Amino acid sequence: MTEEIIIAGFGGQGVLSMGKILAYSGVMQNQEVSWMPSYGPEMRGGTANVTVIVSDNRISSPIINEYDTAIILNQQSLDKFEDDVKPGGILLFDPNGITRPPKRKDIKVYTIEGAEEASKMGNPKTFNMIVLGAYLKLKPIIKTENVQKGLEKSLPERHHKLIPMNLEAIKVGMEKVSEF
Amino acid sequence: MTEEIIIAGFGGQGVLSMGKILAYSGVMQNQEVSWMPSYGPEMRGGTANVTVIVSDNRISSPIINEYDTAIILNQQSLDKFEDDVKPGGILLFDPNGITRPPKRKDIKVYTIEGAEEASKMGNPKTFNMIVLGAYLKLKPIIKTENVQKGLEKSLPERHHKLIPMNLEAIKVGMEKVSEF
Amino acid sequence: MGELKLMKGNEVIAEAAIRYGCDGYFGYPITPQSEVMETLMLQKPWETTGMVVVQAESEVASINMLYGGASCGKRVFTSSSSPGISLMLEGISYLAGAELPCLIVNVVRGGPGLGTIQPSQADYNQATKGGGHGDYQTIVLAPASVQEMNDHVGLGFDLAFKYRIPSLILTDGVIGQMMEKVVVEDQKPRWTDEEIKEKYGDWATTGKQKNRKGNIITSLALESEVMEKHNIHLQKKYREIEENEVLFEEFQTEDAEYLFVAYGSSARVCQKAIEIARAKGIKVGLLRPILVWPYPKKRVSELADQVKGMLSVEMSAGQMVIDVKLAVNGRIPVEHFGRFGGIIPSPAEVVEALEQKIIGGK
Amino acid sequence: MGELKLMKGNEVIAEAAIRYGCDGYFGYPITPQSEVMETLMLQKPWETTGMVVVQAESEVASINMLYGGASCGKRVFTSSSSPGISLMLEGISYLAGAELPCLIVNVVRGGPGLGTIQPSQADYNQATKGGGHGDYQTIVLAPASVQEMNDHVGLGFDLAFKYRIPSLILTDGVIGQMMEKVVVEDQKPRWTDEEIKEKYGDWATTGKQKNRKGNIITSLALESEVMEKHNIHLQKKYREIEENEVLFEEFQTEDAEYLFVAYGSSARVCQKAIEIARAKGIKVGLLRPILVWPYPKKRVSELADQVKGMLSVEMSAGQMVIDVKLAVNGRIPVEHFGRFGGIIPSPAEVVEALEQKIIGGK
Amino acid sequence: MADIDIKDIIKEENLIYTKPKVITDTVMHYCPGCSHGVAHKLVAEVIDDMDIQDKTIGISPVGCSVLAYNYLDIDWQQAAHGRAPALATAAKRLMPNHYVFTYQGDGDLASIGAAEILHACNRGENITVIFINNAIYGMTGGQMAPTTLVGMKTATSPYGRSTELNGYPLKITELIAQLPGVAYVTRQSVHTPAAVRKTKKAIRKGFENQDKKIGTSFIEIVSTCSSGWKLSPVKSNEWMEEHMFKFYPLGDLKDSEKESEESYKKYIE
Amino acid sequence: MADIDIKDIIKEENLIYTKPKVITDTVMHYCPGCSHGVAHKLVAEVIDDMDIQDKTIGISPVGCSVLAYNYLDIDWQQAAHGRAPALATAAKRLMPNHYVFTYQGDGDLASIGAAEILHACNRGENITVIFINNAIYGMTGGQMAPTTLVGMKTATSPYGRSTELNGYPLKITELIAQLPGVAYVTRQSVHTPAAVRKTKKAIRKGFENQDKKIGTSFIEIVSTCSSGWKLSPVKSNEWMEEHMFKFYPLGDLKDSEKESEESYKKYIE
Amino acid sequence: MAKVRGAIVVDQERCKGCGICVVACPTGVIQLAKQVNGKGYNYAVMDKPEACIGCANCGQVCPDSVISVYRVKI
Amino acid sequence: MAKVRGAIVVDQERCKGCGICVVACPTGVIQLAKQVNGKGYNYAVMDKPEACIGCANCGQVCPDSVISVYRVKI
Ligand SMILES: Cc1ncc(C[n+]2csc(CCOP(=O)(O)OP(=O)(O)O)c2C)c(N)n1
Ligand SMILES: Cc1ncc(C[n+]2csc(CCOP(=O)(O)OP(=O)(O)O)c2C)c(N)n1
Ligand code: SF4
Ligand code: SF4
Ligand code: SF4
Ligand code: SF4
Ligand code: SF4
Ligand code: SF4
Ligand SMILES: [Mg+2]
Ligand SMILES: [Mg+2]
Repeated sequence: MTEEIIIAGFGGQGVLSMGKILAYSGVMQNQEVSWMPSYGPEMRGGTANVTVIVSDNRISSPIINEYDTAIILNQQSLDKFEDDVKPGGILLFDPNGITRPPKRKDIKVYTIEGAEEASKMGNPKTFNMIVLGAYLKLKPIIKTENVQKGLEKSLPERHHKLIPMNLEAIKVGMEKVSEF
Repeated sequence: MTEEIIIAGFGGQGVLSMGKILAYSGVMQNQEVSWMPSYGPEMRGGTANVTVIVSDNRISSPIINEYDTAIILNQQSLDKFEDDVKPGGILLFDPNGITRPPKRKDIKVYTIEGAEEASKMGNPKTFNMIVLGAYLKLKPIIKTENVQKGLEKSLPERHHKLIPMNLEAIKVGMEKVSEF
Repeated sequence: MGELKLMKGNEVIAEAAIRYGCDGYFGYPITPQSEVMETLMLQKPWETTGMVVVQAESEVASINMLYGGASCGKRVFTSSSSPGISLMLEGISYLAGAELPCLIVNVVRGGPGLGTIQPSQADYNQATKGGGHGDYQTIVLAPASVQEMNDHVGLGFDLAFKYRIPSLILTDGVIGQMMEKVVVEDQKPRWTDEEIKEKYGDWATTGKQKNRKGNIITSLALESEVMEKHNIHLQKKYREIEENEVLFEEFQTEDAEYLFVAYGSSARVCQKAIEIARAKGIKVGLLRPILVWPYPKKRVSELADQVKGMLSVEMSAGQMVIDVKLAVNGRIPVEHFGRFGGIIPSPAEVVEALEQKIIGGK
Repeated sequence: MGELKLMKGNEVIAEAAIRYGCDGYFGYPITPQSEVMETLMLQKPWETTGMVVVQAESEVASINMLYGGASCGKRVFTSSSSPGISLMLEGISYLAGAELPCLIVNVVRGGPGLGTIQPSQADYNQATKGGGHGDYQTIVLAPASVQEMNDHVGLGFDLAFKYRIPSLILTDGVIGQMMEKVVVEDQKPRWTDEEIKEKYGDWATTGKQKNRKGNIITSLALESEVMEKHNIHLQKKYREIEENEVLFEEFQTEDAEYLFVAYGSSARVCQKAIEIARAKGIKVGLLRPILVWPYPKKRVSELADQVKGMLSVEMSAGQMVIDVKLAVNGRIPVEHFGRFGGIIPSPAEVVEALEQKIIGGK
Repeated sequence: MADIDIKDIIKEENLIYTKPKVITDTVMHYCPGCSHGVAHKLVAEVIDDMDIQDKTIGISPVGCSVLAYNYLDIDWQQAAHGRAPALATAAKRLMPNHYVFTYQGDGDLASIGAAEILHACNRGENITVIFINNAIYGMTGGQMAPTTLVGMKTATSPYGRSTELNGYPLKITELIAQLPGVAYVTRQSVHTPAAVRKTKKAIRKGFENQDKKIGTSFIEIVSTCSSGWKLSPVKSNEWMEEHMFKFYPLGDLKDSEKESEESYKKYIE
Repeated sequence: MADIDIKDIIKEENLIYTKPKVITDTVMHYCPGCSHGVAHKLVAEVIDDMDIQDKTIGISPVGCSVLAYNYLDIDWQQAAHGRAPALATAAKRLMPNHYVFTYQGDGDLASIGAAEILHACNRGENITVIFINNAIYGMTGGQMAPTTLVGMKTATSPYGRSTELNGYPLKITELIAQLPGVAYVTRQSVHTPAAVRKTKKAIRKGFENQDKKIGTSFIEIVSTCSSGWKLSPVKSNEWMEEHMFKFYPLGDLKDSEKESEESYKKYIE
Repeated sequence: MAKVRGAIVVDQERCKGCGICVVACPTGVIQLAKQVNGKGYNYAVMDKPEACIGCANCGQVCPDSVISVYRVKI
Repeated sequence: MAKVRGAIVVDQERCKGCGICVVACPTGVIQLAKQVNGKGYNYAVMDKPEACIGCANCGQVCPDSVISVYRVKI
């Protein structure tokens, strides 16, 4: 199994940490992983994206130009990455703020109302975990117990009390994801 | 004609300017010349030397390891350059301060009491011109009129009044040079 | 036994240095490598191992602090990225001239000038052939994974002390910024002055003892004869290192008819390109120099007898290709393919370049 | 018509610059080239042509003053020697990246490190291949006489403006310190802003006019795509220069069976060596690159079909020999002979090296 | 209050304040609330007011304001990190009738570029220096600067700046003020309308000094970096007032209308 | 006067002054009368007196004193031009119980190395700086230094230093004295026996401050360079007294026996 | 004393919602909108337009130069 | 008050004849020799040995550390 994912959105949406939790979870079930962020000067309002690869085998290139799955959290990212999803691949997006939705027919497109669900949960910070949940529903490449372990590993000790809420958010995401 | 000369002595003896006047005189009679000094950090008590080549033809290397003539003004320089005079070449030295005189038999060795003659002339600054005169006596490669022109060219205007004395010194050198 | 972590390449440099028992770090922020110093400052090794960490006022100060620390026989390192490394070149030439062991990390970004902060490999010539003034070399390590970022810290220091030479880790934003699994070593103790003396001799400025002359760290010689002697000594040392310390890795070269030559992140791209090419039936392998100086000339030369052509894949306008050509010496075609200015080539375009420049170009 | 003088190479650089109509000089003292600034300060060109002369606080400041002056479209230059040039490399990379015409003089001394003040040619790789970070080139002129020191000032500026590229005069203490006859040009006027605009376009920061956008001198591109485009443009320019601007001189190559390749003062030594060798019956000639970048590859390659072997003679541990080898590409033996650390080879030992390494070594 | 419709107010002829002409339409990349934007605007207004767009050369640094050249429609040179004063020296000497200013951050000016600013000021170059002191390296992600306050947390002083490890915050402006080549030194801010107006006057004076050829003008603007400080823009201003102004008190440090020879005479006494 | 034979005076047991032990037998390359020689001797005497030869690390600069390592028999590091304070920072932090001093000329310290000395002092590194200010670049043949006096002729100011072209002589020591990291700043000379004795005391204090860990000690020695000045050694001393001391007055500029935190508190007021 | 009335126009797409103008306004005219613009910022709006006296304080402090101020004497 | 007598020994080969000791001597003991040493310098000599009070001033100012000073109380 090799899963090549891009996660893309605004700087403040938790894109990088979502990728990190995913990668750490992969580590927890003994897989090979890579996590490669876009990086730029510290500027607000910019976009951020990260490429995560989870595989049973040694990963050759951490930089790829086609993705099995694209997780898209704003319009700019959709415009930029829609074309790079492999035929038959998955595009998951949050429709909040999207004015020009995906057009491709040769891929599977899903939506998750992450921002909305997060505010329903009363904590906008759960946003990225909800989206992660949606993804894991579509591609159950990682067992939930390993996601929990991944959270434990990637969050600093003092944030461990937040893990239950994060797991809850993942569950919400798994439930609320729907075909576009 | 190609004449390859080394002039070597203490820093304050006017070694470089003697070479420069020689070279400028060469220019004045339309010859090719090169003047290559040893150079070092500004430190007193060091030795200074300069290689001058005067030739009818384009000069290949300004750096040479054998000389037609060596003009030697202190012991260190004698020790260093005696061996580099071409067989049959000339070594001219001022015996003042020389404790181990030249030993080579396959070259012609001359002396000039430059320091002594200069103090006799009442001007220690004429020292190097006296030595130059001695050299030009041994190797009349440059006409006196061209030496005068060389002096005019190489001395700044404000020192032109000193030219007669310099020419006088050259004459003294020509007279006082003697075989060792 | 080590510890399994998921870390950024830059972070692991800092972590590995602490665990290796490194004595000091001196650096100045620059993207894409600031995490090295940031990780150190967060870890506060001065409270645990006693390692010194100083944010210098500039790269010029950093490299000269490195010189001061290395002169004491301490295991010290710095890190920067391209423009910062350029500022260090006088210092690097001094370090090489004075034969000081130390470690310098260059997380290369796109140039020239201020350029871009995106990854690049266009400082290869600087690292391996010139850079500062005079005839000198530094060991140049080219990690291709986060694990190697960890490993090369120790390897770099070991070689540096073995030969009294600066080691340089030549990497880029890809390796520096990405996270991968990495096994970091258990904490080792820092060396005492006595241990260093025992292992590597009593050359450092640790205070003049009665039983020896004053130790003098310098690269100056007023006399050219002395300077030439020193240079001959350096050249001899460099030849010795070229003899002993070549390090490379091969992928699918056994049956290869063509060869990629690539280091660092380009080598990762080439591995993927091999998958694509072999799927198309093209028998291509990869030679990955792990050290780029000394260069695996001999092995490149041997492979020139086996394959029909070589493609040097670099994120530059063509720099390492010179070393490949010098090793091949005209026997088979050698070409270069690169993207630059911060762009990473895709595996597909690497395969295409192979087809056009080498297979088709014959 | 010019004027005949007897001058030091360093002095003539200053004299030539004033007479060429140069706008500014920025420098910092270092042996063996301090006479450049000293001559300028003595000449006070600011009272005659209006040329600006500033003693900077360091080489880093000098090169960045150069950047500021060149950005204004002015003809500005600096000079230094090896360690000082190393300090300038970030700036040189910036100048190349921002495509600024200017002139840099390196009177090379023995390295590495503080080294010695005696002449050397060990900064060749730095000048032609790497030096600063990123893929860039500068024109590199290698004068072999005081007359050429004069001529290369004008040539360097002309090429720099023609291609918007820094020019570098790569010379050494021999050429810098020796006096030879030289014909210096008559005083030319300095260019006005308008003349520069007319000749080379309106790119400089001379004040934004209503009819154009603000002129921006920068080497930055946040986007890698833009940076790559810029790099492709630079590479295209470099190829064009390589096509158009090759410059070399040959001595007795017509009947040569062997070839010396040498530049600058080494070439002078080789001329003498040819006299000695030919007296012994060895038919050897000399190819002297006048520019070392772009390199006369094509001519070296042609001569490889004529001669039996080539000896690259350099005052270094072997740097230019790489370019000779790349041009010859394995067809005939190519070897290097050099003295270094400030020592100048004697003509006799050059001949001996030819006999042993090339003639005997076959 | 007499009633008037908003639409009747918003009319060309009633416009009393808007973007200066020299500010371009490019969207600034700065974070919300960043002081750089205000400082840019003030320089632009001064250029507008003095009508010197065609005679002004800006030198942008390496730092968040590296792209200043996209925002002010004048000729620009982008300098290597810390070296803007060297560029400005050459530009001004070669084009003495132009207005040359550097625009530099605290990392750029006070850390890596300390020698260049010191010597340009000491030579008394007739330039204007705009010094944005936000006590942090904004662009590279919030590392400690020489001007970072004691105890302040940054990416490279995560437990707060300690004098023992990192030394003391550097009052470079106080040092600069003592150089006889320097005519005018002031420290201002741009966090309130009043402060903005004062700073504009200071910048204007700095530019006008170039006409008088009386030496360097140096204008420090104590600034915020909400991203680096990890505070909202409004909270950043509050934090600045409370902490920064204590250490970096606002006001003129030097104002020599006299010829610099005068001040030099004082200096040698 | 009672009669005694010279031979009876010149006896081992009557020896009251001679070359310090730490001075080697190597002949110094300095020009006759060069202040460097005296300064070397004083450092050597302090090392002798404190018996710290085995714990002292010297950092020599690029300048005439580059070869200081041949003359004092201790461990030495030879620094790149201007960077001695950076080397010293690392050496002292890595070997905090050693005595680390830099020995720097005015070109080295005040020109190319201005940033390094400023920041090392600002960090308050516990080192001793010996600063030989001879107002010229001795080693390279007498070019103008930042400290060259107005009107003074040098190889790069052949018509005398002009403030317009070259700026003002830099009183770097006065600037350094204001940094809170600096504990002790003094300006001395070595041209008379009394001056020599005072300077020795100053150097001793500078070294002893390293024990107290109270910050940087900075000792300027106003010096002559007879070659650069083109005067005899004796005339050079006279010229120095007459001209240099006016601009560079001798005496202590700062002496904080207190902890530097104290002086820092004053600084922030 | 003639009264003055003012009004401001905010370029909403370019406003970054920093809120500095809100604090600077002496009469509390400005608030940040609940809505976000294309960049995701809560842009500034005139919340109490009638209170505006056209003092230009808001414009002066706006880092992004996106406020134009109008004033009339009535 | 016991009188003191002093004497100095100059390492003549290493003396550079700078003359600084000559000026520093309070009792005019030292002069530069007419002769030069191997390096060409007129080295320092005790010209009026009987005047030496062993104050060590000359030694202290000597840049080349070539003067040793001896003193006895008589
Ligand atoms: C030689 C060099 N060193 C380091 C950097 C990285 N760098 C970019 S901006 C910066 C600091 C910016 O801080 P400051 O000058 O305070 O400006 P701000 O971003 O805070 O406005 C640094 C260190 C660089 N580009 N070049
Ligand atoms: C990077 C660099 N720049 C310049 C030089 C040349 N250089 C050697 S010594 C020196 C100046 C020495 O002057 P100072 O520091 O005053 O020492 P002094 O010789 O007067 O004691 C210079 C510029 C160098 N070696 N390295
Ligand atoms: S990082 Fe700081 S200085 Fe840079 S734009 Fe953001 S707020 Fe401004
Ligand atoms: S040049 Fe000056 S500083 Fe150097 S040794 Fe001579 S007198 Fe001393
Ligand atoms: S100050 Fe400007 S950018 Fe900030 S909220 Fe107000 S209008 Fe928007
Ligand atoms: S002009 Fe004055 S009153 Fe009107 S909104 Fe702006 S700050 Fe408020
Ligand atoms: S001071 Fe020393 S070197 Fe100078 S003359 Fe006297 S003894 Fe000789
Ligand atoms: S010891 Fe005193 S009295 Fe004797 S020679 Fe020296 S200076 Fe003169
Ligand atoms: Mg800042
Ligand atoms: Mg000096």
